[in-house]
Amino acid sequence: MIILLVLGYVVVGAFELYMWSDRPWKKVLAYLCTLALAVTLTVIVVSSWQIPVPQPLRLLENWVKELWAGGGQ
Amino acid sequence: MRELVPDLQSMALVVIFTLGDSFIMALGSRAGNDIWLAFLLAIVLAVPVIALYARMRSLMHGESLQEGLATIYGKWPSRAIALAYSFYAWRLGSYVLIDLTSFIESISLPTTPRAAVATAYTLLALWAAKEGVEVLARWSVVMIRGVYFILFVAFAMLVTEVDLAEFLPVLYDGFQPILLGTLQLLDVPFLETVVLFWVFDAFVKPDSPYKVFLPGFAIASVFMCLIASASLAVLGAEQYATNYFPVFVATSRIDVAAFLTRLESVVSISFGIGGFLKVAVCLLAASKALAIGLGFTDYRFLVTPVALSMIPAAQWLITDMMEAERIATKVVGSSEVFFQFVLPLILWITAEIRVAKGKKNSAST
Amino acid sequence: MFFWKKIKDRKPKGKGLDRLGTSLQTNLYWFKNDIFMDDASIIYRRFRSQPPHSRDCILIYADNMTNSDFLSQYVVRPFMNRTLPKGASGQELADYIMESVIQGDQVDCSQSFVHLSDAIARGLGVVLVEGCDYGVTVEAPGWDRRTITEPQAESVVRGPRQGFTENLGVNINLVRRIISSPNFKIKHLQVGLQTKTKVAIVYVETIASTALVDEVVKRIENIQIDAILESGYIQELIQDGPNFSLPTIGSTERPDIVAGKILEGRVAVLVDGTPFALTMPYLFVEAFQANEDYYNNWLAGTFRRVLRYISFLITTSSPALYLSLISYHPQLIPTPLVLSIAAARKNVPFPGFVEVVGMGLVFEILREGGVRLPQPIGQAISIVGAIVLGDAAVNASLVGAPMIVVVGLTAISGFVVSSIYDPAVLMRLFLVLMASVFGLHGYVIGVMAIVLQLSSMQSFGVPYLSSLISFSSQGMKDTFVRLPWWRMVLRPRYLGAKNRERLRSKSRSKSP
Amino acid sequence: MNLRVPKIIAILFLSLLLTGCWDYKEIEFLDFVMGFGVDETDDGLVLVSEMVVSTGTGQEAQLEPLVLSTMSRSFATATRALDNPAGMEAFYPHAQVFLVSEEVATSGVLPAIEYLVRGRDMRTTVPFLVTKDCTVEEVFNSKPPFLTSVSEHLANTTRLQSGLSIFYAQQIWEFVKDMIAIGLSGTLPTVQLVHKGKDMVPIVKGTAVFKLDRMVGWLDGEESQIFCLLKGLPQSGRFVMETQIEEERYAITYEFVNNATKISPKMDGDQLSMEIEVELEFDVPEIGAAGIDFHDSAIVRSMEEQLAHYFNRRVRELITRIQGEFNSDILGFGQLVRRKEPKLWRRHADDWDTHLRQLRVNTEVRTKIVLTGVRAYPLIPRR
Repeated sequence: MIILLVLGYVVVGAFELYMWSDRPWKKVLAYLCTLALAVTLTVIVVSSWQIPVPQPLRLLENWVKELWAGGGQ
Repeated sequence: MRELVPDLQSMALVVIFTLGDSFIMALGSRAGNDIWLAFLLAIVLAVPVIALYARMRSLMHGESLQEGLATIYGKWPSRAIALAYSFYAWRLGSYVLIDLTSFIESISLPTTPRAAVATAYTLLALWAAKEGVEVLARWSVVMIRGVYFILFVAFAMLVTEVDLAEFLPVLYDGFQPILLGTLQLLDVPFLETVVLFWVFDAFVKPDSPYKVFLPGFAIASVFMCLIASASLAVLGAEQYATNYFPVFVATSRIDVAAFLTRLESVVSISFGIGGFLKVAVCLLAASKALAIGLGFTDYRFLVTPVALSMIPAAQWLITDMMEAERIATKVVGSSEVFFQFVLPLILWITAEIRVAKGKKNSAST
Repeated sequence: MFFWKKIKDRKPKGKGLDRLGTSLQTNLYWFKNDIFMDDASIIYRRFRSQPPHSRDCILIYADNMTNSDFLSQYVVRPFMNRTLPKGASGQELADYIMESVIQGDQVDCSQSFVHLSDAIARGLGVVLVEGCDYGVTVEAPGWDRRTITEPQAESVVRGPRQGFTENLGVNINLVRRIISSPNFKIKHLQVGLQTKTKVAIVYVETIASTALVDEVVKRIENIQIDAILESGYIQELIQDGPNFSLPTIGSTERPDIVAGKILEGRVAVLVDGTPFALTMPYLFVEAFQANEDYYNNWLAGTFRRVLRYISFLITTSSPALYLSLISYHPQLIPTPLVLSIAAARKNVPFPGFVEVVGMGLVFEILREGGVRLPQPIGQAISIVGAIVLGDAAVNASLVGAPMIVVVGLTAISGFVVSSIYDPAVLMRLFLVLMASVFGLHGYVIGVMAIVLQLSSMQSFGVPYLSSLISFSSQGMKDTFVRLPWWRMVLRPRYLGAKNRERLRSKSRSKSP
Repeated sequence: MNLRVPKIIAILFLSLLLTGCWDYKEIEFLDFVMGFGVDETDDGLVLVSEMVVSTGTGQEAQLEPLVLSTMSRSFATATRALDNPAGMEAFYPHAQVFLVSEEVATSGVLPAIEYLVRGRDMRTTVPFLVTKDCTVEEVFNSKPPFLTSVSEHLANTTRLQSGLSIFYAQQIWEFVKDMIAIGLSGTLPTVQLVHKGKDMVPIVKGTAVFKLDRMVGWLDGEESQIFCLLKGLPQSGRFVMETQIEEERYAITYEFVNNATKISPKMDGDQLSMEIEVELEFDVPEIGAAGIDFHDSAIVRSMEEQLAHYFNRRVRELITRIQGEFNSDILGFGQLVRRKEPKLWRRHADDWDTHLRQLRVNTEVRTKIVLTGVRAYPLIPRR
């Protein structure tokens, strides 16, 4: 299933790149990076790895919670 | 390539976006039966913040979003800001997507895989985002009539079921619940408008941003207030707060001559329309901001991968309906405060200073 | 086809075939034995001019394409009664012939074999004179024309009963008779390397925007095609968004419609050889407007128009809605109805999806079969359709009776908006597919996709949904409703007309 | 150029999606439940449902009711367990009536209605009734005189509420709303079986009084009428009252034309009392052979006074029962106090039951005869 999905992404990516009129390397790189992100997420979800969602703003959240004691969830 | 959208069309986009998928959730449920007060307070509080977004856009008038940001904040800071908001829009889009799919799953299609529904909506959003904001705005103008017609008819038929006494006693538990309800409302549907900041390329006139954002927001929020209050008056505060989709349940009470019944499915259609537009706008904003952040002038080539990443992200960020509801009706979230209020405030102050300085410089030279 | 090739092949072969020579004999030889070889329909009429200095002349024309009475009366007879100037030759002689001999309206001369043979093929007469290296062409149209009749496909109860014919000149005159103003302008173009079809672009100079006219001219001039047999060729070659079947250029057989459209600021294109005129830009709402809306009482017109919108919704949506209701949301059907549908479908062997798609297909086949058949057989087809496929299919439990109702409803409402019948069929199919996967939600997704497609379309720079997406009262007045004429003071804004005022607001007279 | 890409991708993906029709079901494989109910819940729950069986197709289709019952641990499993005897998927959204038996009601209806509120495929705009002196199964097996389906019969009967005035019709959601509201208790109409020839016929009459989710008592048809009046439901029913006309008593029939009720809490110092004002307007369709000339205003006034007295007495009787016997706030006094006097409610919220018992209730009934059919004079047979 994972392989199929990844293959699907590859096909879509290749197809889109093929349709571009010009391919400056910067654009291609950006495109491939974002596509790689999509593939990674798909693999995470489909293979049910329990990877926690990163919370970069946890500190701020704690601070807000303290300010709104009882107000948070 | 700058896309100019007539003000009224942009306004329709703002209205549907603000209404979005949220109106079907138990908005402001913390306020109990004082929900209308919470709504009024939230609207009053949200207007200055939205005016702030509009002010920033109007400072950039005459330039596209990318150029405007660069002239005010410089090249690298503007890119960093854009990347941050790209993340925010992407995450918001994923949340909306999961709301949409969980709603459909729990109401009518229990065995259809969530990913299938999400994929269908995302593909449409992908196409819409590639067409650009001009087409989306036109689309909203066509759809807004349908959405309003449906909701208006549905709620007109609910009038017989409405019991205004449900709003009594006013302020039984004091101000705290209202404040909590207000924060709920500010956080989730109201200040998400910040995403729209990244969608429009340019505006027709310098005061267009005000004309687009403020009336659009006002129409949608007042309408939402009416919907929520009517639902509460039908269901009672207890039922309103304890159902996932109180508006849906309220409209299921419609029974006109035992023939015009089961209108809740029709209401869920307008929910689907609003939800789709929100996904599409978030996708557009995320790709546009990402393109600006990476220094490209054209955003269209990034739409496909961003859209494809939203489908798994939706299921990664939230795995169940309870979580989806918690996020849609939570009191306040740190990242939301940061992106909706703190960062715009900082940006606005900086922008005012820079623009004032720039004017002084150009006046002296 | 091979005729054209031949001239092309011959062309580089020395001077002989490029231009006419002075020897009548040689010229005739090339016509007879090369260009029109084996073509029995070409008539070569020899005669001599009045002596002294009588010269050999020859009139060449295609049989049945020219009016031979006219030619003998006004071309051959003056020649015979006149003496041609003695030493004259070449241009001088040709001018003399055109000015003093031939009594026709449209006379021209040419030196080129290609031009002359084209002229003969188009039905002109060509006169060659001994010692003259010019040929003189005379227009003497003589083929049978259809009389001006009311177009069958667009007949009206109230309104003019004129329709376009296959003749460009007649068609232009039909429009010009309605708009008798010097501001009515015509631009002539020629399209088609082989057919050399005459195309006329007509518009009102003081109303239509110049950019629009230029754009139309540019697009038509860009066409490089060998043949234009019908205005449909041009339509497809110049319209925007050719991949989606919704028309972005309108076509009509009625001069009053063309006049109405160009008076709103549009441009019309008339093509020789077809009664179908094109109007552009063409917007989505125009499929729901009919000329009779404007001739009848405005309330009646509004009612008809709303009816057309509703019919469009029904014809595109009803099978999809039916399918999603019976297969996904039976709770939405009123209880007595759901029981009877379930009972009706009890012994039907096909799943609902197959039934919906299959019956839709059967109906389209019936329609396609009926359209092209002569009327007596057409009736037989409809009997087969009605009895065999309707009643018998239900009795044999091949389809449920409710399905027949849905198909019938779909078909009839489809005919109400006949100008977008085919796109409506495609939309219907798309919606059925979507509904079969996600039920009502799929239907909504489908509708959103269709609206997205419509919003992204343009016709000559004007958004396809223009008047639908306008909020202003002037923009809406001719969209869902047809307001009385005294309310429609201005022309639609989206067409960018130069002069927007349509009537003075005092035009309405009231009894005191 | 670039725009064609998403369309192509969209079409490709959609065609992939088309291969799955997950929730697709055929309408003819559904088994439409017309009405259902719960019989007992002691060690499991018995779900009884009335379904329709269609025989013949097309125009010859006949619909026959069929009653099935199943026992299961919970309501949700029971609804699915019915698929097995039925051989088709039971489909509930078209149910027209929901019944619970007396035993279920006395032991608590919560297990029986929880799934109705929570479940996806349930509708709550369905009349909800309690069976009295019979089981749900017996009700579904009875023979209504006109309609073949008992559910349809009961659903139609509940719609006649305002004319019959002997029960207070409730849909599931209304009952649930009352049940979970603060300071209010629910009631349900009751269905009974009566003999009609050799068949049993279900009739709807009377009201079951609930406290929390348990039934605590019954109101008969006449009490239900007063209850409907106090609830402010528009009435158009008829009743006979022995009326004193100049030394003689006659059985005179009255018909409701208009009715309005106002219940308001009143603070008298620290003392709370409820004020009930009932305004009634009547038509007199039959005067029981009494020779009344309605132009005589004295007679009319005396009739109105007797009516007011009669209703006042009946209202007081009902309120005494509610306060004493049931001690259940079915008229929503608590809710009113909470809405109008929130300060007082805050003090009494916890011991409202005892307060309800001692609550002073003042009643005032105003009556008026506004119509006397189409004539004012009596029919007098003459020699």
